[in-house]
Amino acid sequence: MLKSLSYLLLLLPMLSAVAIAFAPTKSAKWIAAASTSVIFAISVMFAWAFTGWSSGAIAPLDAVTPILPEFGINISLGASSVGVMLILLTAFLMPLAMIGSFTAIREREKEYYAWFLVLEATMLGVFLARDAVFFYTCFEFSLVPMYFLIAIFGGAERRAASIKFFIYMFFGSVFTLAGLIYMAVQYKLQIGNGWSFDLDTLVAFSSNPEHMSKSQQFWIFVLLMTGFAVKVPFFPVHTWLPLAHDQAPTAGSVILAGALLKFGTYGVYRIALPAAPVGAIELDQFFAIICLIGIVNAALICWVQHDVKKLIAYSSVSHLCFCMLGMFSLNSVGTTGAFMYMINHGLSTGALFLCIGMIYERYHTKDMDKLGGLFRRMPVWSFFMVFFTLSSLGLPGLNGFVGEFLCLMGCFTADVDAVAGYPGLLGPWYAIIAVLGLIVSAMYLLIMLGKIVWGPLREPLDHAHTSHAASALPRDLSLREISILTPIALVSLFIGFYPNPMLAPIGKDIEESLASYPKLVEEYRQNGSLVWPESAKSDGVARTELDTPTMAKSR
Amino acid sequence: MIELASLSNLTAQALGTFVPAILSDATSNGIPASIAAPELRWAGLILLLPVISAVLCGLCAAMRVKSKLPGLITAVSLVASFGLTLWLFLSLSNADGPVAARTVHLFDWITLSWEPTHQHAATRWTSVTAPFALYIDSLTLLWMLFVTGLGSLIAIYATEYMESDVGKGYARFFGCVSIFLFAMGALVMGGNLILLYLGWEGVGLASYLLVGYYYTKPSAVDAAKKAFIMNRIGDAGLALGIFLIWVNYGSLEYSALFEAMQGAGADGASASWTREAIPYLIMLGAFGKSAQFPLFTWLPDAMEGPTPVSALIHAATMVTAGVYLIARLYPLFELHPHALETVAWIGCFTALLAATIGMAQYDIKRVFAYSTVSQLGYMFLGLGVGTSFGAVYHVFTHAFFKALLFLCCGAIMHGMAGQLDLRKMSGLRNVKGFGIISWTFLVGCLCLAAFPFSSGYFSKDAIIGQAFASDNPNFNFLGWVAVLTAGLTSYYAFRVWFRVCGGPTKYEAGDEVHSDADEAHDDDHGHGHAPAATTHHAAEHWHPHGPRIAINAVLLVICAGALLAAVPAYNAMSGGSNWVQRMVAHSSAFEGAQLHDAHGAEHAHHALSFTGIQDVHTATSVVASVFGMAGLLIALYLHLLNRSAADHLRNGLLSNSLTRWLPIAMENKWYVDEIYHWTFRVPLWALAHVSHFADKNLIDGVVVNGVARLPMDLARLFQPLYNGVLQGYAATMAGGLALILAWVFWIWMQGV
Amino acid sequence: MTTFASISLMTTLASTDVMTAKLTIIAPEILLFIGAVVVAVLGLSRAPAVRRSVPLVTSLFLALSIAVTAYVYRLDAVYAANVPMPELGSYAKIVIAVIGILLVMVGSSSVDRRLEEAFDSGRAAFDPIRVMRGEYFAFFLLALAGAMLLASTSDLIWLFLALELASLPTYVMVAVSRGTRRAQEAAVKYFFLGAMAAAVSLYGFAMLYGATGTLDLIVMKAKLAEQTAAGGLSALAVLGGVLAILGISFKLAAVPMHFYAPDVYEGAASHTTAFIAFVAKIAGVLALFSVLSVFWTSEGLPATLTVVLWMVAVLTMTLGNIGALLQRNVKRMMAYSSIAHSGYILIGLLAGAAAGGYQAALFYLLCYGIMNTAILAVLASLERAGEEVETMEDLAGLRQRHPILAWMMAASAISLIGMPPLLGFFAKFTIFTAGIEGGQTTLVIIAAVNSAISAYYYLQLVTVPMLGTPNARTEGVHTIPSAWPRYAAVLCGLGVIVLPIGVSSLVKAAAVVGSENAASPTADSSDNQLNAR
Amino acid sequence: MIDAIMNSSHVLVLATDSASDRSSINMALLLSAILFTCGLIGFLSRRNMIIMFLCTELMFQASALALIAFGKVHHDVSGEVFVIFILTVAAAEAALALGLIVLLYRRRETLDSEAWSELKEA
Repeated sequence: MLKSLSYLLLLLPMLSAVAIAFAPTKSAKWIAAASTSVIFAISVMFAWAFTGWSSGAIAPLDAVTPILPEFGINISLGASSVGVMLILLTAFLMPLAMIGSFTAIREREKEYYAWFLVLEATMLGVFLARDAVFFYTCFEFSLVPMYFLIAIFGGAERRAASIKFFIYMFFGSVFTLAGLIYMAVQYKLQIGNGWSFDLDTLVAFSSNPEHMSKSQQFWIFVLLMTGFAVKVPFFPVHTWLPLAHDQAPTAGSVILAGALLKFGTYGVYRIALPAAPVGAIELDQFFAIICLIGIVNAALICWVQHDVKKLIAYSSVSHLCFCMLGMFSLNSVGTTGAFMYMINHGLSTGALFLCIGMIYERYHTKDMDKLGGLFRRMPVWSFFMVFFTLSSLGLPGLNGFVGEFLCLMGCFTADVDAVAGYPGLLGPWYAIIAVLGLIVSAMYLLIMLGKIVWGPLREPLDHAHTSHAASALPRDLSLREISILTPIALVSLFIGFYPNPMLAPIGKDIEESLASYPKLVEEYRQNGSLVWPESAKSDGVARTELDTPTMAKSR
Repeated sequence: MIELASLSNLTAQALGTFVPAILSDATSNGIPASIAAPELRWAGLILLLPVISAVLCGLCAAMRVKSKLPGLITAVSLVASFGLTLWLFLSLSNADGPVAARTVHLFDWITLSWEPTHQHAATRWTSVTAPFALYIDSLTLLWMLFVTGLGSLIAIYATEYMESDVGKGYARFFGCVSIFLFAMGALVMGGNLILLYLGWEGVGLASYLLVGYYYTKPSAVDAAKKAFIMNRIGDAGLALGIFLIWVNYGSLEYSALFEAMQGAGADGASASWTREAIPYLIMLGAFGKSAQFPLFTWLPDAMEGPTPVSALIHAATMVTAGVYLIARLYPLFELHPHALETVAWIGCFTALLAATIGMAQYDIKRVFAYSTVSQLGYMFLGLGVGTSFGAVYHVFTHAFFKALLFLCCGAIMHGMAGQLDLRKMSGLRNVKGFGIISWTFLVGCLCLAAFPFSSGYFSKDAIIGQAFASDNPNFNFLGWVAVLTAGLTSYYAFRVWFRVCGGPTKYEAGDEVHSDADEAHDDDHGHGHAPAATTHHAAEHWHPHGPRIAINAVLLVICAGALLAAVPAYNAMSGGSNWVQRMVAHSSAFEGAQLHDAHGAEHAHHALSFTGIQDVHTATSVVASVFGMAGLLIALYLHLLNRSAADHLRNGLLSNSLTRWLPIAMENKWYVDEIYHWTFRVPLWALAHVSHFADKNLIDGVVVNGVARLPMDLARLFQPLYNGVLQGYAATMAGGLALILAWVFWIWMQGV
Repeated sequence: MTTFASISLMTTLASTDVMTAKLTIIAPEILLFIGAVVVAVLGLSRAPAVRRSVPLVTSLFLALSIAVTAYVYRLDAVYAANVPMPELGSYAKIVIAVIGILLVMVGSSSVDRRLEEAFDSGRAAFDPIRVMRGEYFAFFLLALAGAMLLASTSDLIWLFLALELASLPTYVMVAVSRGTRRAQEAAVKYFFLGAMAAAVSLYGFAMLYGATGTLDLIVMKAKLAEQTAAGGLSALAVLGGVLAILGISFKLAAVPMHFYAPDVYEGAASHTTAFIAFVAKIAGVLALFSVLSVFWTSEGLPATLTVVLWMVAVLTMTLGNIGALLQRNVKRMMAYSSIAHSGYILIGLLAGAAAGGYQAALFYLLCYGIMNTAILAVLASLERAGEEVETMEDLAGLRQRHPILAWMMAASAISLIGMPPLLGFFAKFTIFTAGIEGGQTTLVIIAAVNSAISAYYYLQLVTVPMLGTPNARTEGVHTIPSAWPRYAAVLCGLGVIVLPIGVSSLVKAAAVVGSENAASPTADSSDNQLNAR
Repeated sequence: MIDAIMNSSHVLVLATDSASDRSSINMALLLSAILFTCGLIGFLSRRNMIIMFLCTELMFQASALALIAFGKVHHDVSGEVFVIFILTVAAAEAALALGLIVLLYRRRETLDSEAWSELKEA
């Protein structure tokens, strides 16, 4: 059951993409909407049937299709509760994004919807993958549909944006590939049992002090993180995001923020942290500081943005750094918060992009200086905009709060709860700086609201002339648009008031996948370093060091 | 509606006289353990009703209902909510058994627990739980009674006040009011700090939405933004405080928390900064919400909202949340006497500062806004000097009289087309329809000015008296400041009343008559209700109109409430006990050991001993009354008998180079906004631009694009080598060959 | 010493058997030789139909050679031939022939097209002196035969001759591929620089001979191993090795012997560019297999050679990729891309056979052949005003008029980037895996960075045809009458997309230079070598 | 550098052969190196394509000479066999070269290699 559902999750989008390619243009959007809805239904069934909720362990779905058995590469699927949640998120956002594009996309429709379905397949693949290469394949191939979506359907600078997006991402992820291969090669050389690219096997192997020395772990972590950091995106490597978001079509931004960015955070959680605990612990503070800079820097930048879409894009940077800060506090609270943040950021930022897209369809501008006081014109739209803005700034009672609060709390309490059950790193000072981001985020989001929702009515001067395209659209939101935003709002509210059904299974998952941390963290906190064999095995098993160039020892 | 109003009226009376059985004679030291009371689950309806009302209002807005239905829904549900609160109060009062708080678990909200990973782990820290649970003790009940009671009354008032917006912002207004009531309920009744935080931010949201209700006015939008952001600063402190509380006490639920705190008080050993910082961070939150220095500037601006909102949120209820917070966490503050002293200083300073500003304002709503800040300062002073009873009593009385004052202001505004300038109105008591307003207004002013034997008189006295009773000389000093401030309060309150209601009848219409002409399509705009026909020659056709039944009735009821709020004090004077004091004494806000010390000192010696009056409270009342009467008389002279003298005084001060700064600074609110602007906002704004510039040009431009360009530039570097000349290629190849050979040779030599 | 003696004894005693076996395993090449003669003759026929059949006949011979290879490599003769890497041919020869068929399709109608049209329309009378299609395809087959011969090299003479056989025809092919001056210039550069490189490698061979006193690769390997064991390789051997490698790297277009590549690739007609890109590369790689395998000992490659190859690999991939960034001419870009891919392949060579490096390199060559042919086949199937289409500007908005070609180009370009799950990813994946297993992690990371750089220019091949807007210049772009290049493009493009499904068997098939082979280190020795570091 | 290589081959020759042959073989090897270098230098410095081609021939012959010399060292004939093949290949190359050169000369009427530098980096 679970197995066939998981295959269906991967195949249905691909098949629908093919169907769209061969179907008449008019039916493209209907096929897309229908199939993404069906996929969502399947994902719900999948979650329903999923057996790993209570155990927290990764439930293998026994679906192994060998691809390159010589290298132990299979399409093997499995899911943990975190993965299933992200699958649900992705599958939930997709039909909304599709339906949201009905009026916005009027040219090359087939390509548009087909690429989106391909994108969905890759996204679901990432969250279902249990094989490192399959994971990487989906992780990487998602660039292609996104590239086309930006490059064909994007804004004025779409070409540059798409290329930058692609190369930036690709540049990062090749390091991740190198890291994954390195782990697999070490596995082969040390275990002598042939190849394996099974993620769990590799993770268990490389986190074992008998197999990986300190410096190896360190470098594995660096390699893996390079790709994930770009995807997250962390502070100095975030500059692709505003450009890509700014230029992407609305649905592209929704999916980019909603699901694609989660590849990075999910990758860190699923692979980087469990595989290289030593690297993670030693680099923890570095990454935390990077996160802090990211939070504050991006928040400040939001403040001076004129383009509302760029503003939301930068706020994404700030928010995801927040999320990663929670994760890098390495304790239960912070990591749970980080996960909640992933989901909630997907919902609220996705919804905000949808809202902005609706405005853009009507006014053909995203410039906050040209728009203002839209409450008078579009009260329903304004309601949703305000709602999701509040959710984005972490108002308790809405979804954003739970993640944000737990992230902050995890970070803050990390150095104190060593006396408790689940020691973590970081500490109050990190949280205090992060709180500044919280304040500034209220500032820029409310300024944004103050400019476009409230205040005296301001519409673009040439609106009357350019509105012929928008003439099909009502002044305020159409029923279709309302029906896109309402589910997200309801889910936001539900999560805001009843996050427990998510928290419980996640807690288990986190304990399972970060099982090696509490002990190591505590040790690190006590000694300032880790007792870890510098050279793990000295009994004649080959080891290639990452940190010494080949040349130096070639003699 | 009248029935509802009279019901609440009745209740207000009941409050004064009724002595709940369980609250009567307990003198237990410390907070009794709470009792889980699943049978009280229906109390959740108190929170649910406003939510339902908010949803229904939202539906009304969505369906573009063009009637007063939303107002009606809200009023009914709020009154029902009040009724439930009352019922809760009564049912708890009649119950037998020990005096204890009740906890009612509604549903799990945030539950996070993990297996301790090593055996040293203490059990308390292995979970973060914040159920959606109620914590009901007498403090909760006290607060909820006036929150829901005043909420209902003001909702009724607003059904009439907001009628010009029917079909436009009407549903939005009442929806937001409902949200506010829900959030305030969660804040007060919530059983843990995260739920309190939910309410805390929730009331901030409601405040944001309501202050910005007239969203087409940029000033309203700015004020709303400012309110939310300043509150957010406080909230951030509160959040950090909550984390620290968890860190130190391992729980966020009050019941567990108070237990842990009492333990901590007993050992009192650890004094790490994490513990010391808690009260200061909590204070930050309280000061943000309750508009204390340095986070007070948002409150006067928040008067941009509709007046019922000012009355409800920005005078009576929301702004007292800070007092509630500190009162609720009083056991914590008692562990940190220095923190309490800080509270006292800041409260007192704010009281004085705001009073001086209030003296110089011309906008009557602003005067009372500053007055609110000032009175809140009193409450914090009360908390700080150790009389949580005084503080809470002042909250209680202040809720009534300040709501009354604002509602009067609102009624005047409503009738005078938005006129709020006290220089442009005079003698309204004689204008037809403004009688009730004027006289209830007077009652409000009397209470505010702590006129002897008014409710404000007793509550303020409780605070100042405690300051004088204290052994701490600093507190005595603060007491003198408070007394001085009481005089100022009396002055500015009567300045308004004498100007607006006293003197010859003379008025001008407010700007809202004209504003319709200015913005022809401004369909959502409008304080008060300028008729649609006033687009031309508006001012000529305009007449002030008095309020109708709903407003007048509510004014009368609240006026009665303001007067009756003194009843508990009379009861105390006549040998009984003060009902409020008992309510406080049986809650977590009970002043523990500290107060007892002070009481011990009371009869021996106090700072007002020179008056020859033994009882410090009597002495205080005498002294404060003297100051208060002085203020009143000055106001009488300057603003009723000889109004030109006020201008002479002002001009006199202005012409003297030594004193000219004083009126200027006071009229400009001591430039606090400007100081903030230049010390925080501008540098931050500059930093934001620097960040933006750096991000765009340095990180993206130089580093990222530079890295991206590097290969290109390298390629250009090598480009001349591909010059198309055969020999050139051959030479380069041979050169490369030679270089490699040389290198190989070098390596080989090294190796051999 | 005794092993060496016994081996040389065995070779002399069994020499007749060995000779038969050798002739057996070069049966495919012999077939191609025959084919070359046949084709050359057919090309001179007066009948246009016969002349037109030349590409078909060429393909038939190639197909036959595939069958023959498949047959021959199941015989015991393979092991009796005393070839260092006996099974290598089974994969290499088939790959060469398969890609060869695709290349024939690409070039089938291009050579002499104008001339044939003139004959058909009667504007010119048939003149056997002027027709060149026959020669072209004869040379085509000869060069392929040379490349195939490199897969069964057993001594330096064979190696040298096979290299020359793979090279010399290509010089002519470049010259005659199209009638422009640029083609002739390309041929001149190619020839002269090729001659110089050949001289360099020949000198290297001489040094190797001097150092070991034998030309037989197996014996030479034993001798060198003896030297190593006795305290280190002689300078002569190292010098010879370095020179041989650098000379051969001309074929690979590896730094510093790569300078000809951009000019030659640009100057030659597209189909010939595709040809030299693939054939020269596989020839060079096969030759390097032979030379390097001689040097492999239980300790791996000698340090000096490792360093040289390491540097060459890094420079090759880097200079190749950055060079391509500036190009607007697609063929020139593909030249730089070819240089870069040589760099990646060198990782496999450095990693060694035991770590799967040779296997990876062979698989890489197959993938590269398909992807590269796809791009150039698209170019070859287009023309503008009788000229070849070769700049980016010509390709702008190709999708709108020739969607399939544009899609194929895009797919191949994305595959060249190394995007999973397309073919190029698996090529890179195997190389990277082998590289890391062979202890070349740093090199792999450099390669990874390089493949990110390469994304920029490959994306142009996606962006411009798929998303560009057609302009006045592209109005004139249309397909050439012959559909074969288009078929080739589609075949290659589909291969890029579809072959990953069967990638397992392709990779497995490439495992022909395994650890059981005498000429390459065993798994144990590889481990020891790694351990020794 | 050449010196160093000669020295090292010196060691090798010493080990394998008698002292009398040593100098003549070394001389042959030296000559081969000089020939190769001359060929290379000529190839780089001359522009006439025929001369350039002859220079590559010189390099080929240098290798051939080295092969013969080494054959002498090792008392092995395979070096000489190789030389015969080299000569054949050289002849084939010569034919090709002349053909190409004639083709080019017809186009441009010059044998200057620099005349053919149309293809280059833009």
